[in-house]
Amino acid sequence: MNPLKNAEKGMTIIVKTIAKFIVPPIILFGVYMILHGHLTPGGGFPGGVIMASAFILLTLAFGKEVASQKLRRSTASLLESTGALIFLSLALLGIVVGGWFFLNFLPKGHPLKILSAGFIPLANIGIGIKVGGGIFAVFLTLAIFRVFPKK
Amino acid sequence: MWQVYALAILMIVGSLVAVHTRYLLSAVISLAVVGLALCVAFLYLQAPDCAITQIVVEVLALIILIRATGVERDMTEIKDKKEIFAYEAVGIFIIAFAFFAFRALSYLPEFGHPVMKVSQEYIRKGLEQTGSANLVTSVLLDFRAYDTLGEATVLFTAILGAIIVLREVGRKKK
Amino acid sequence: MNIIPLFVAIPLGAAFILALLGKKETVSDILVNSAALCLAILSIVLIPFLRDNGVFVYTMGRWLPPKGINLVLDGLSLLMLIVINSIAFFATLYSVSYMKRFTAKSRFYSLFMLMVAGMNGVVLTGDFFNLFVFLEIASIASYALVAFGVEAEELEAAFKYMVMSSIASILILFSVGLLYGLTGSLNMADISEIIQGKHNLLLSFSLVLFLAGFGLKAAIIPFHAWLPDAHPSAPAPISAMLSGVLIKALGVYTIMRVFFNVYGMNIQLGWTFMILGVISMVGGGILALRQTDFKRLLAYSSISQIGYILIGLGCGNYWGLLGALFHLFNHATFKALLFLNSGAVEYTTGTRKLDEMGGLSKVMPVTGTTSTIGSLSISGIPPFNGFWSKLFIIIGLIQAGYLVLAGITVLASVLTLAYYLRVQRFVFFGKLREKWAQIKEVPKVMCVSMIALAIICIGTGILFYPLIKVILGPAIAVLQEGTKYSLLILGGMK
Amino acid sequence: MLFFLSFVVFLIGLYCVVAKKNLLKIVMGIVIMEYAVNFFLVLLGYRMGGVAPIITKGIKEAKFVDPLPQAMVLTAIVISIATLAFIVAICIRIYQRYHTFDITEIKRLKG
Repeated sequence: MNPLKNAEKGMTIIVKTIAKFIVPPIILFGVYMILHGHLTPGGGFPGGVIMASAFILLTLAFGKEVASQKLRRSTASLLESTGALIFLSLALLGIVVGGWFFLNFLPKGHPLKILSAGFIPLANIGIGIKVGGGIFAVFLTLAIFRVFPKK
Repeated sequence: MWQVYALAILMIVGSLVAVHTRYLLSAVISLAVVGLALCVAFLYLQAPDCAITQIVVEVLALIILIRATGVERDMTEIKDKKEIFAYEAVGIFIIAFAFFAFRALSYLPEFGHPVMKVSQEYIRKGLEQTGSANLVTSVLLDFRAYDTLGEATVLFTAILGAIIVLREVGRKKK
Repeated sequence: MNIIPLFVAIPLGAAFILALLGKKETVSDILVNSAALCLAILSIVLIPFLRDNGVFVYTMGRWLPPKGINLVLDGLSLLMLIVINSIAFFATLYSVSYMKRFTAKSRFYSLFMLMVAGMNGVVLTGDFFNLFVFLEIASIASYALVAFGVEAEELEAAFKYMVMSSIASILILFSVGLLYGLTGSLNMADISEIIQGKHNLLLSFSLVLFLAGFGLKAAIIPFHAWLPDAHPSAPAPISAMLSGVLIKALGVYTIMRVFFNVYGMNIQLGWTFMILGVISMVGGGILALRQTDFKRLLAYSSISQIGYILIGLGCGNYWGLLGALFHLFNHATFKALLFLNSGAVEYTTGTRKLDEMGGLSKVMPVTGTTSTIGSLSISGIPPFNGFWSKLFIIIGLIQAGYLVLAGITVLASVLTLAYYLRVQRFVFFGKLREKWAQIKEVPKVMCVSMIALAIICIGTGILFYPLIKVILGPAIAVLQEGTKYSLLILGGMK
Repeated sequence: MLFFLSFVVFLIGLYCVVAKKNLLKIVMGIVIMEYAVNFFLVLLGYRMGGVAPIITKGIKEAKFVDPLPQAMVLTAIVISIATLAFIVAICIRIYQRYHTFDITEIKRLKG
């Protein structure tokens, strides 16, 4: 009934096999969504959550130990801070380059191409890293926490 | 636009069920129904960005809430203790509030004809000035990028807060 | 003029870097204190700048309002910035020693910096939605800080605070949505220009929602239920920040900005403020009188003092506004000081119960003296700063002809004196108990920040005239301009 | 009328927060209120016969719906999930301390 109850050992072989196949496409889709944020619906936030949900799927299917080997909580937190710093430093670079906070200082490029819209794709990448790391970190924290500690 | 009306009714029904059902897990599932109805409504209202984010967040919220209900072993609802005056006071207050709101909301511009004082500018010049084909992204990450910095910070704060609240010991022993 | 966004960028950067650093306590002590000092100095540096240049509008990413987000630096924002950043500096200094008792110190600092960033963002912004976003940053950081000790009471208080404050945030967002639907803009100045002279039910509805939302954040009495639980539960430097600064930045400042500068004040609103103010002032005072817990008493007293500020605002004439803003400044200093004192007492004795203490000023001379100064200031004894601000409020009320209210204000001041005398008698004077004979004064850094705040209390009490001239004057001008605000902002842009 | 329907959802959430005695029900009430506000904001931006504000190769001059409320809603959704994650963390911790979600039994603090 509750998938997190048997989070220690993971789920059945069927779930594990399907998860194995489905996780790479999910991550790929997340990356696509982040990179095309300025052209199609989506962007850094949903892309980041999709990537995090791939790892959440791994955690649910294989148990905490296996997933934690792939991406530890400290690493996830580190990613989160890094992403946030990327975004903040983009804003501060605006001051350095053009004299205004959050100035879109990069060339705009050709519309409707992937390399366009100045710093928007970079900002999307920063947000994506931040959100992905953060959401996975908070999920692991919630999942690992023992309500009834073993005595 | 009948679909949006139907979805709005579905949201009302779903949230009523979520409020009144006795089982916590059913309440969580009804809440998810409300969220999904909202997501579909966003699609009909031509807001695909919001719809994507909503569905992604909905899944996440469901996982988090099921985790929370999972700690309750029998998952049954705690019986509400009757406090007769409190309920009636709340009811009267909410009905009065609804009446006031109903009158007030009729002063809004008619549905489907927004004022769009600022947004005209975004639509006309957004692509040219920011280079982003997705105008929502151009608003989110260029015109109002400062908001998005705030948004990212809110998420950061909440996650840090959750990690802090769930740490094993708060105070060092003397 | 790129200093202005730094008020948000520095604390945010510090918070992110702290989260990267992890467990190195000494490094994070130095980093946070230098960031806080830097902010405090920057806010002082802005005083001559504002005097020379007048109101300054900073546009984010060079998008002119109403298209982009703008930050506004005027007298009121500057007053708030000075209060927030100086109190924050003293609180971080105090935390260096105090927070050694807790685990995860660098995360504490990170949240602290996020809270400061949120408050700075709120007082600087000129955009409604941005106001909401930064309000949420500051609020969420404060929920986490209230629950920082993760004991049962602290969690419960944090939950209560969080539920009420989340409702407030949602009400505010709804109201912002209503205004957007009506005007098609999110910029405060722009909205103010559009809604001038219009009166319809929708505007009053959004006004009611704003009043409820910001009133919840400011803990005015009917909306106060969370405050007496949340403020005492937090660690002492956080209590000082919450009571001294947060309720003012998120509640009182936003009320001033929205009602004075966007909607425009009128008689009914003035009366609403005065009635809410009287209820909070008297109610908070009476409830404070019966408390036996040191920090709970201080928390109720905060509700009471917020009442004074509201009465001054509602009164609306020069003296009233001067008294209100001066009292806001003063309350930030002496309430922060008193909460730091209570933290010092808790640090050494381990209890907050008034009747278990006694005679502590013999063993803790610095804490004893500074808390006496704080208590005398808050009760309005001359020549301390609290006296002048209460006097100005009363002068304002008499000048406007509200003699009954002036009488109630004087009585409430006596009430304040009564419960602070109780604190002094129970905690610091009287006979020293056996079990407290061995305790020592708190570490030096904690003493330094308490002494500094006490000096501010005395200093502004004696030298109140230059303070009014330099800092409060421009802030009062902002409130008196009322809805001319929009012309100033939008006119400066063209 | 649609505006009012979204407001009804809001009121249901408010009722849930005020009247229910279960911590998780209160949390759900807050979530419902947030949904309602998001719905309201997107409704505000809709234009009759409009299309999503995304420029593609074919469409140059189309009748786009208002992009600003959509950007606001995106921000609001993120804020709501952040709030939810944090409040659930507090709830779990409270459950660990008190072994119940019943708010009438969790009353160590007075007033």
